[in-house]
Amino acid sequence: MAELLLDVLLVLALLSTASAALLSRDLFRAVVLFIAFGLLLSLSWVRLHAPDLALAEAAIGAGLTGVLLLDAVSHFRGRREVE
Amino acid sequence: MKAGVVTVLALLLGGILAPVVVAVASADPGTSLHTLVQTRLEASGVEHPVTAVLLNFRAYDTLLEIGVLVVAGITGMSLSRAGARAEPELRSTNTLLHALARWFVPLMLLLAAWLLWAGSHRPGGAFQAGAVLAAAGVMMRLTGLPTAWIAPGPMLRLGLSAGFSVFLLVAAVGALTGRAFLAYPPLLSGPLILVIETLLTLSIGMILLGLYVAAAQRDGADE
Amino acid sequence: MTLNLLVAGLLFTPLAWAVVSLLIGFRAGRWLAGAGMVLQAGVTLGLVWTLTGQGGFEYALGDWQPPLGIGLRVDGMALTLVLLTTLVASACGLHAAGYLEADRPGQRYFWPLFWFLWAGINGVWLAGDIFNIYVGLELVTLAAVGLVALSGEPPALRAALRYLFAALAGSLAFLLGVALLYGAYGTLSLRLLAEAVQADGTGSAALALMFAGLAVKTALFPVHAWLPPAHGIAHAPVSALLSALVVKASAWVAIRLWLDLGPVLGSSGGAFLMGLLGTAAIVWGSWMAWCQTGLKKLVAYSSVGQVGYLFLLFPLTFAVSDRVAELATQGVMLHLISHALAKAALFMAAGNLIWAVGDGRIVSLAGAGRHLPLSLFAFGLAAVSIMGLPPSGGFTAKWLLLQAAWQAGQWGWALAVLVGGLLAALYVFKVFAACYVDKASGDDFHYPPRRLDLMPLGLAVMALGLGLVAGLPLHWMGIGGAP
Amino acid sequence: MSPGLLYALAGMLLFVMGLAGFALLRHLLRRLMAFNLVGSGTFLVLVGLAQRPDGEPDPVAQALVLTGIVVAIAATALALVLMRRWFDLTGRTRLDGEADE
Repeated sequence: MAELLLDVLLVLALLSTASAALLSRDLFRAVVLFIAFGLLLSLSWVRLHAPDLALAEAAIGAGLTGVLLLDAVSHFRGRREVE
Repeated sequence: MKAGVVTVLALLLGGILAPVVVAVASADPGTSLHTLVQTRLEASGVEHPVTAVLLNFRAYDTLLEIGVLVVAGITGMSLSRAGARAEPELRSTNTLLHALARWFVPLMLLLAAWLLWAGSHRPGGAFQAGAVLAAAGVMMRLTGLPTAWIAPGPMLRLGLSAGFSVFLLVAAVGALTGRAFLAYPPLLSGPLILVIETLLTLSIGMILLGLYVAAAQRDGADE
Repeated sequence: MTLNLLVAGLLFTPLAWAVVSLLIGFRAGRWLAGAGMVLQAGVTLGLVWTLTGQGGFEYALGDWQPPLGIGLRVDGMALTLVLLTTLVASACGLHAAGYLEADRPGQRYFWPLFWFLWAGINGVWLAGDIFNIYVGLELVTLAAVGLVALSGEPPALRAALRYLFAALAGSLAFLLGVALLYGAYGTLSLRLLAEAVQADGTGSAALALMFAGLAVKTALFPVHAWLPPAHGIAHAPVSALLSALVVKASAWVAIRLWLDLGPVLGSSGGAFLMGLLGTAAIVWGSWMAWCQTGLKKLVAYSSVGQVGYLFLLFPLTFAVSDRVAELATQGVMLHLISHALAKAALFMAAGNLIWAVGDGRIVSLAGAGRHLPLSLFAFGLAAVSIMGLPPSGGFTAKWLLLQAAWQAGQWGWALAVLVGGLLAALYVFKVFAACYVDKASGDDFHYPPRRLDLMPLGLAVMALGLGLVAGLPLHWMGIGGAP
Repeated sequence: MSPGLLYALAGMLLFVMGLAGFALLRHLLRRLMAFNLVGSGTFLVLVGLAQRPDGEPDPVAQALVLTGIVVAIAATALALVLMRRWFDLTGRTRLDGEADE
């Protein structure tokens, strides 16, 4: 029962960070939320008995993608966007 | 207007898919690949089932997938033209980061090696290790440690294709010795998989790092 | 033993050539490419020879039989497409060797991407495993995007990004379908799935998701908008590859899935919808082609229209007699082949014309009729097949489709085929009319190397002659897979 | 409800959400994130549905998703290179708003 509760909470956290990342007005904030989503997803893989995927998600999905995205945000911020 | 239409369509799609997902979850497929993997695990040369699937049973998928990575790396290189190499603005002057990097980079290299080694009998493997390698490279780059070897050039081209090439050669040797394409020699599959994984780790790390560097380069408008 | 070597050679050559040509430059890559094409041709012919001798077979990679391992389905249809690829990709490669400037900075990356694309396309033709299809399609997509972006100019980047986004969304829809099928039936092998599937909503929903994804990747109306910029902006030989082979790869996956799983999981409503979208594509693509002012954009929109014919397969093979289904399958496959030959020829001929007049607008072609008769001749021959006039392969394909529609009593599709031919004639004549306008002012033509005319001419002649020898490919395609 | 089904349903929702975001968002970086959400959702469905009610994990599904993750990072990194170059040359972070030519 406690396990199921944990799963439900994790799923809710996944969905809310994902929607927040999509809806956030601030790009930097969206990227940070996206990285948080990756970490939560990594936890979900642990819950699904998939430690390989948890490792890969943490390293690739959250870690590397996060660095790439953050780097891109600062790059886009560096110069004024032409609307 | 558009947002409304998309929302309605999304709800509709979700409404159709939800019962399908429930139905699939309750269905019982006659065959289970899981037991098949277990029974053949011994013949695969590794003890960890996921690694056995990735590098032996379904090695063709993995070969093509590394091809996808190499293609991404090639395109990244083709777009980062010569010129802007070591950009000062990329380096952070944060001293804390510097101090951290001195400890972190060797630690990450160790972690990558451990992940690679672990892959044969427990969770871990070339992809995770390669990603950690790339992250170590990103950190080196951010803190201004020497990273000239990652600039587009013969070294990078060789490095990013090395893992793929060795994988492909092993695959071809299988066919040349009378077995199928991608079949390992019976007794050598364990060591060969380890060799392939080691080179794949290096190549994956280099490709991911190379793409990061390629993205970070700029020219044209500034020059 | 020989079989192992042939299949291995087919898979190994393009991948190995991709890696080696990454290490050498563009110029050396040309010589290497020549050798690779010869090797690939030899292996292909060997496989076709085996096929006619002993029939098709399933090839277990790594000696692991499906469902544990990945099987390749080496049957008549797949091998005919491999042969088509060897022909068209070789022609495009040889054209590119002379067409692309060797000294531009990014050019050394052309050959590796070219060979990876070739490898991916062959992989998709032969794939017998639905997840392997996904990986193969991704390899094709990323290599194609890389080739579109090769020039690095803003319009190319824009087209490449649009293409990448559309293709990735399509792949993921496909992959979700794979996830549902794997969850429901516990296997990824297409052959085993065809035996296992039962008629229920689950399988149909999975199939619908996969078709939706494939429709995006094939640029079926109304999700075609990414195609014209990507095919219009790329270098001519690259455009030729994309239109002739890359969109066909995803279309082929749809065809194969439909032929295998459609009889159980399909529905007449779904089949009708696909046919309707195909018809809309024929009309809209051809009309938009006629509206274009740029030569390559016109040829690219023509692809949007021509792809539409492939989707007539769906209504003409569902719940009809075996004879009708056979005619329709033959017609669609023959159309796929003749369009690949003709469209590659059109793009390469268009590239030569643009090289000569120095810009890509159709009005600039004035006087080309006098100065570049050979390129224009190739363009015309290929256009005959596009319009579907005898004796071209396009004609025979349409004739088969008309017969199928007639015998099935589904008149609407026959009308679509006929209207498509008329509209094609309109946009083809638009080009010719522009070429034979006499130009008063001086002649500033830059003659492209003569040998560049050979590739489009060769393919155009093949497209034209295909109708006369259609029996041979149709015979090959009739040879089934595993006994 | 088994955990597998729970995560599969969550994955399905992520797929739909991401697709909607993909259709509505115009900023290139946001579209890329939406694409990654669609991918993550698909992976959850794949692994969640392959898990049997007894909780046994399926190594094949995990291997497929690992392949999928690597393909996704390749595509993401490539898209970032393309969009950063596009931004450098044009100063724009979205594609629409002008004709194709």
